[in-house]
Amino acid sequence: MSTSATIAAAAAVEAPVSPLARIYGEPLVQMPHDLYIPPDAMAVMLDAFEGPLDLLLYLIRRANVNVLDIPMAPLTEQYLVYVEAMRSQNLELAADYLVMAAMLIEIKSRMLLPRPKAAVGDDAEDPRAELVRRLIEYEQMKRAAQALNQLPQAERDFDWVEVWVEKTLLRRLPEVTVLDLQNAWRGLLRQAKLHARHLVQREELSVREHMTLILRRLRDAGGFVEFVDLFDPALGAPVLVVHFLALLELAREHLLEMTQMEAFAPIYLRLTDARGDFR
Amino acid sequence: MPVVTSGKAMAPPPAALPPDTTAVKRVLEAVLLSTREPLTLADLRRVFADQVSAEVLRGLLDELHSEWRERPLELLPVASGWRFRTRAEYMPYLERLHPEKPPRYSRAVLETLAIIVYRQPVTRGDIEDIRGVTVATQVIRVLEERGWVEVVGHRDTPGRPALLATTRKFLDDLGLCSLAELPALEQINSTLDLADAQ
Amino acid sequence: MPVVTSGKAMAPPPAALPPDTTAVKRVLEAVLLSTREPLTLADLRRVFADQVSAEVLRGLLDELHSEWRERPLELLPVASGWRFRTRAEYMPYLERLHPEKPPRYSRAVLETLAIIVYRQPVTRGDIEDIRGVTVATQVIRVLEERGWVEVVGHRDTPGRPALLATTRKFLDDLGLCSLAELPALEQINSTLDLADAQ
Repeated sequence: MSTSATIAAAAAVEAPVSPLARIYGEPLVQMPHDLYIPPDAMAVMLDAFEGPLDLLLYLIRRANVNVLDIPMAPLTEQYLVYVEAMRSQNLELAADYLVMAAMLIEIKSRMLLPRPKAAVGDDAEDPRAELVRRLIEYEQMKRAAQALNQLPQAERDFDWVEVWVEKTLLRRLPEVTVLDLQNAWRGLLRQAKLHARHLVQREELSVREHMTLILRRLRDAGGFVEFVDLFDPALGAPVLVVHFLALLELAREHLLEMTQMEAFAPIYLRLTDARGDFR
Repeated sequence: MPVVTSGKAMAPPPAALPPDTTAVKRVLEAVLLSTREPLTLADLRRVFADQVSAEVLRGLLDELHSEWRERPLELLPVASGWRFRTRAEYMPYLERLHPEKPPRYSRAVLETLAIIVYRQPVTRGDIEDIRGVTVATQVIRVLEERGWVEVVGHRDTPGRPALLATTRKFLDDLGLCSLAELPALEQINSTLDLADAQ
Repeated sequence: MPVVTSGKAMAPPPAALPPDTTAVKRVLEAVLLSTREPLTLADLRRVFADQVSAEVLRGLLDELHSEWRERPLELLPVASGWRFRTRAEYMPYLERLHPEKPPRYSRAVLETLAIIVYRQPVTRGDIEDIRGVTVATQVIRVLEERGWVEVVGHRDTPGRPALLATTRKFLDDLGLCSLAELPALEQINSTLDLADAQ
């Protein structure tokens, strides 16, 4: 077998003299020196391989052989040397390694048998086919794992950015709707039975709004305002009337003071509390 | 995309002071932008393996503060160190991503507001008469601080109590043009009567 | 400091497209820098009350990406959206602040991950077939706890084994938008040369 010569050369297996040991019935003549591992390094070596496929790939690589044409005899021999070495170190040998050993021996045996002749044009199934398929797939995944590990990875190669957000910067204010106001008012009425005493009309609300407008106007003026200046004819008669009613209501409530020096003289208004106002 | 190849390429930076301060500032930015907690000057010195003095760092932090002036984040010294934070004006946008339920006013505040709305101008005494309970100063203050209620005058009675009324802002915030747009009280009263009749 | 005080100011910003795109970009920066989760275009549209189109936003995100080119952070689209991250060259400085060592995975974990990535959905049995060894429960758990791998179903065979697949977070953490961006599987040369072994 010329291919086996390749791997044998690479592994520097010397011509058999006398077996050192028998491993799975195979005579071991000499520890292949590239495979010899000092006993105390064995534990480290065990960790170095991820399993039987990884170990096989290592052996094939060292021999620089074509994975599609694996020389089964030397490969099996080297594999068994390694496994036996592991066992002799009393290391807990994973069953996976032994399963692979059995598979290798089986393939090797089948290689020795004459191949069954398949139909014309069909390739006979090579006993190594399944092993080769598995080796190639494992090799592919092993390299994919290395490639994945080279990608930048969160927390190892970069951090995500998250800047402090101070929630208190956003003062959330309660929202009030017209409905809330109605409900509050309804609650008040129910509670105080006010609806008898305060029969309020829509117009009255307008009057109240205008009372506020006039008060604010007088407050901002800070002193006397002429009566006619409080009215804007452009707003139309209904508004003027409501405005006037508001004025009367304010006078009735003594909230403003009206003065007129003589008949037909200008009427002046000011807030009652503006008298002697120091503000 | 430049692929970082391994932990190998990540070797620690040179221990000596990086030659130009721009590089130091970039590192400060990277560190401060990716850390939520404030970083003390001691932390930041540690980032540079204590090869950059606290004085230099303080100066660079001030420069960074200025450089970020026009940007959406601000670099601020807080009690426990320096940190970036999002400027207040961007909060409403952030809020849209995680909307929270707005708080509610208490019944006391809502009733007081309703009374001011419908009976304005009113004194605190008026409000107390209607509600039948004392009105806490705090309640009125909440409404004043909100800019919804203001003093528009004083009643000419002993103590010259302040007259409270609603403001233009109140109408704006409720989307109203005038108080006249509020449902008339008589309507409320009638629905109340109806409800009571049930 | 401008404090946003009223409900009004909280109200949605002008409904129309803000006049200048710079303002929109500043908002995008503020939002992206202060959110830990990646933000999708839909999230970002929500930030602008759906008044800015996805196309405009995409263009502005690209501009932002370029604007940050010289800076210590980079803005990237990942599987679940856009997100800022620190550039790899700043990691050694950042690591000085965080004494906890970042996770570095064993070959067993990495190979298991690779098989899940490229062969998903797979059962633990599938992984064991490919690797030729028993897969420790711990190995799968490490990946699940990182949030990179999850059970997406069960194969309808005896024992109904769980089917494992990668998550969106896995893509995010590797800065990828989709599995298609992953390096293609290498074609294994049938002749393995010695150089590989080194």
